[in-house]
Amino acid sequence: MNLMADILLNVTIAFLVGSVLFGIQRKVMARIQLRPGPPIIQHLLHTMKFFIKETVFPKTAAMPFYVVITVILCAIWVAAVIVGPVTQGPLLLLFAIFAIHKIVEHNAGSSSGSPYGKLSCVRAVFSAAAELPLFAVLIIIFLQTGTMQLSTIVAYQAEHGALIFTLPLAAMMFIALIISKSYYYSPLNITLAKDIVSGFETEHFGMLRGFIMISEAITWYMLLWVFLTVFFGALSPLMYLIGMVILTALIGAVNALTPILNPNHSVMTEITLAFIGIVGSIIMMFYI
Amino acid sequence: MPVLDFINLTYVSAAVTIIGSIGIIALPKPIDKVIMFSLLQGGFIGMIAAAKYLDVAMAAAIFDPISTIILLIGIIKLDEIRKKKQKQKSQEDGFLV
Amino acid sequence: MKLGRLWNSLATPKRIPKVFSIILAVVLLAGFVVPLTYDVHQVYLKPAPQAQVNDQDPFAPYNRGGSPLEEPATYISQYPQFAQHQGMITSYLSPIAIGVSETTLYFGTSILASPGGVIDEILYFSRGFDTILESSIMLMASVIATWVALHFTMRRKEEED
Amino acid sequence: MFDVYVCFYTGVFLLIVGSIATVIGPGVKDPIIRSLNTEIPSVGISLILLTYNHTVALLTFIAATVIIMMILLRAIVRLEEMGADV
Amino acid sequence: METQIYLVYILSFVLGSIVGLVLSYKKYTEPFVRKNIDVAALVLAIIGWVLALNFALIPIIPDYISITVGVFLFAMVIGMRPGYGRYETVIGFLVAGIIWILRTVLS
Amino acid sequence: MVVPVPDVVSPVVVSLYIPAIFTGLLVGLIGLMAIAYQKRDIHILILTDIVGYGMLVMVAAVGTDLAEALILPGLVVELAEILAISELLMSREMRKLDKTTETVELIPVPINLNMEILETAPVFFAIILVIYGAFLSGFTGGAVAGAGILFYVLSKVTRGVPQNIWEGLSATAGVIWCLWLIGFLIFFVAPDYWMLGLFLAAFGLFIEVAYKAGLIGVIGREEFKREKE
Amino acid sequence: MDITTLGGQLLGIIPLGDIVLYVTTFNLFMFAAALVFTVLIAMSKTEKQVEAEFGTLNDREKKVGKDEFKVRRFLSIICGLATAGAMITGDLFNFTLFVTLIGIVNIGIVSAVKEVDVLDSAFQYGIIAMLATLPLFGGAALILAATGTLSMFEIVNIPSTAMMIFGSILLFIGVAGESGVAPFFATKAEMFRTAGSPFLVIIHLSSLLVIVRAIEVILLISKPF
Repeated sequence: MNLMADILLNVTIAFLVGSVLFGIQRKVMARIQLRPGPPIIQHLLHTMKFFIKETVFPKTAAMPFYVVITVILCAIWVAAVIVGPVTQGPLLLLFAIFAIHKIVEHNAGSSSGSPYGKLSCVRAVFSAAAELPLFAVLIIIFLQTGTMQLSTIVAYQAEHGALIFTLPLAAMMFIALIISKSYYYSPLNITLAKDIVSGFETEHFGMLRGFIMISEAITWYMLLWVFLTVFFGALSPLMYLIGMVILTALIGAVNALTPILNPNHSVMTEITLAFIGIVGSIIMMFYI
Repeated sequence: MPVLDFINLTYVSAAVTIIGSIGIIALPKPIDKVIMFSLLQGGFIGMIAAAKYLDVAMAAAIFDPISTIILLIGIIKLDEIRKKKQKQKSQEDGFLV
Repeated sequence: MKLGRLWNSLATPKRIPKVFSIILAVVLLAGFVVPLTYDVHQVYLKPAPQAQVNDQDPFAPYNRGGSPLEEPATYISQYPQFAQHQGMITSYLSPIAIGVSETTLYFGTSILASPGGVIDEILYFSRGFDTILESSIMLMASVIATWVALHFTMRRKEEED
Repeated sequence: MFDVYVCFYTGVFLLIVGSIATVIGPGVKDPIIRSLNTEIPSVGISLILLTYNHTVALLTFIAATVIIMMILLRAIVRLEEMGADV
Repeated sequence: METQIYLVYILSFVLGSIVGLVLSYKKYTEPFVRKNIDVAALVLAIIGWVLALNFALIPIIPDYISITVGVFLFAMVIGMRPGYGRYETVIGFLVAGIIWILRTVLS
Repeated sequence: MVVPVPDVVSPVVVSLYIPAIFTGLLVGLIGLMAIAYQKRDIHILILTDIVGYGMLVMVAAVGTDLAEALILPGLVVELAEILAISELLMSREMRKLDKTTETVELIPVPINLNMEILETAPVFFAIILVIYGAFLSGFTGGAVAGAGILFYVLSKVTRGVPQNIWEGLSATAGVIWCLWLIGFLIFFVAPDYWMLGLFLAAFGLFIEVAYKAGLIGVIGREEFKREKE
Repeated sequence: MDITTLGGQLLGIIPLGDIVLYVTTFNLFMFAAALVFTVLIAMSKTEKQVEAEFGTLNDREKKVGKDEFKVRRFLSIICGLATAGAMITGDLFNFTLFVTLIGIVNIGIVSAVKEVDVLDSAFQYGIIAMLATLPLFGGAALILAATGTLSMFEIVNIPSTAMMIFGSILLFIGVAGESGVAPFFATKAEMFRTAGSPFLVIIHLSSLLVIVRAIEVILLISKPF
């Protein structure tokens, strides 16, 4: 297939599936809390809605940055889709993309001039310190498999069995990362916590918000995709879908049942988890 | 004569340096320290001379007084400030009394 | 909750240098038990200490052979294929340096440090990019210091007005 | 005549003793005494550089030490003058 | 090739949900959860789930078409406005599941 | 002339390597432990110097020309960071005090030293050092000449430097730095002109470092003559 | 072990004497990202922080002054360039120098502000940056002593010894201190409370990208395979 068409196809799938997964997550949380919950399609509809709303810019914003940052957010996750499902490229690149995602989060918060955005920006710095170690799970994978290419990691798993059985602690770390990135009422997601309104998105309206929401959907899809690929190996698209739905439902349940931690505690929880995960995995690798 | 073997430039300079350093550590007053510092520097220059790097020794010899002067300026200034502060403090105390 | 308080205290800026230095100290302690293996095949070798001085060489300790503008000096560099005129800078001597070298035996360091010599070759040519960075560091630090000095620490009177 | 080992171990001695003196020497509560004590390890470093015949680095180091000293003294004096408690 | 078909399924799910949402807002005006079962929705759900899971029962139609149609139909029920369409979905899924089990066990 | 470069590192350096590294580690350790329990910021600043010395020993212990070339960056970095951070510390304390108390003496005490040496020595020293530094060129010459200028500026009794002169000097240093960059590029773009590159690099760096060090001396004089504005 | 194992395809090298820069897909992506952000920073204005005042109906506005804006923008651009350079350099010592440059410039970017708390954390961060020169240069020197080279192309081919691993650990601690990651993040996060969003983003950008790059460097040195 044509590479361009492949990219377009995968990005569209990522966007649609990600949006619907968010809907499922909200539905699960709502049912746990004995509410009817919004329709599953709600997140997608919101995204669409923002594109036909009027776009306004705050007078205090840092101008080119404020607009461009949303486009960059979109661009990096499209790049992630290219690295991931399309070309099965190096994992280290995904790590870099995640690092830039943290930066974009930070700057989307601070460039608007809103105090809520500013708080979210400071928290983004905090959480970057915690989420990058979690993402360093990829290094553990490298230590285990000896390769950074996704295609060879998949081949390795076809030969030696799924990595989730050999590296359960690493999988735990990655789940913690996914929880910290989940959108609604996550215990660890301090940048979008509801005590600072909408975090870094507070001052982004109209088109810009639409872009952010598209990127969020792709982000969610990509995180789950990386998890499934790296820990379960090659799956059929149907299995990917089912796996994603299950993971999303699980995380929805976790979010519905846990309190929201304060920033310090959230960060240190993540760091502690990362520490346990990294050290534990390395010990398990050498002694078991 | 094994004792006399030790009297060459290297050993003497090393001894001077060590004496200087002990002096710096042991003497409490900054001015004394500066004097001992000159001793340390002297030993050091002797050591360079023993290694036959005359130009380096010359440069070190020029920088030695410079650092001494800088130290002196600093110490004197600090002294002045401290005295002034004490005076102010005692004045304030006097008012209180 | 004890753990929570510990976590909070770790986030105090004033404590961070201390935490850092403790962690670094612990790692440095490990350095005493790690077997240190020194590889004798280094690049840019030096003759043994004091060897050249004892030979009464006027360029000691930086004589690396070669003759000015004619014959390059010899030394082991990492990538000779990327350097066309390797060794020429090392062997270069300015006229003053030649004059000095003919009069005295003990000015080798000054002769070397004037343009030409192996350190200049490393600093400007084969590892010139390092020097770009280190002089930029110097420049940036003084930009910061002068800016703060000009706009704040030295203009107190104006701010009072 | 020049003994490399003597030079080196004198340097090591000065370095270690000097740094210990800087850390817990007598009267180091006073910043100026502490910064004066740092001169001892700096001479120790100079001797070690001399041992390895790093004379260009030695020359630079001697000059740089003067500048560093000057910066530190300025900071100490200024802070004392302000009455800052740091 | 496979991913393209999945794109079609997902699009059909999304479109179905939107259609279902719009229609259900037309049909029900009050925002309460209704305990009684809507027959039309039930029929849609059963047909949809059966088509989506048991496409092998109708060998004449290519399986991707039947799945697409099935997904569209059950998505209409899932996507109904909050509080509606839950029982219908569950029943439809159960019926389709029973048929699927029977089919796989019997054959 | 003999070609005196050996094939392997001399045994003296090899035998000194482990003691040297241990010394470096030990000195670093002492400094770090001191910082760990030290409470006052200015003391921490002084103690970071010790840690820097540990680093210098570790680099010097390699004992090759390359190691020597690497010491210079280390040295410059130490110098630069101490300069920037001490300035930062002072500005922080000043802002802090401005807020809390108003009785602080803000006008600096002038240097009132009647020392003979401060009248005659500076010119002499400064001239010697600048000439010697110019002969040395590069970093080394810059540091030597810079220390000379610094000393001269510092010990003059008159106070107050016009801000214009300061800014002019800084800007010159920046421009000279660009010259230096051009010199570096010549080595790779036009290797046949390596002589020109060498001289641009050597003297560009010399002037830049000397100016910077001299400016530190100006900072030491506590005040600006406010002619601008 | 090969450089391409980690970063994907090798796209080219830039030799500058002994220092050889190299570009793989991974390096190129981060290099481009750093440059894009640098260009954006050079173009953008700063934001104004507007907060409501207590007790009245007025707003309180925090702005970046013109002088401050100029110097901070200059330093930010340098920081961006240094980050971009650190992404593609193929020489160990060069990398450490880039990291140090980033560290000092980061301090500079916040040194121009007026808030005491921010200055305080900048000072603490500066202290860490100074301490970090020991592990950075010391680690590089250890690796040089153990392998006899500083070029990563050569180091990847040398089987790693305990000393090299120790050196790489030192290097990582140095980078962690210099760029302020966990658990040293607190000094850094406090620095972000001031105004001037485009300049603050480069601080964050540089530290994260450098950490990602440092992981690559360390895997290249210590070679688990």
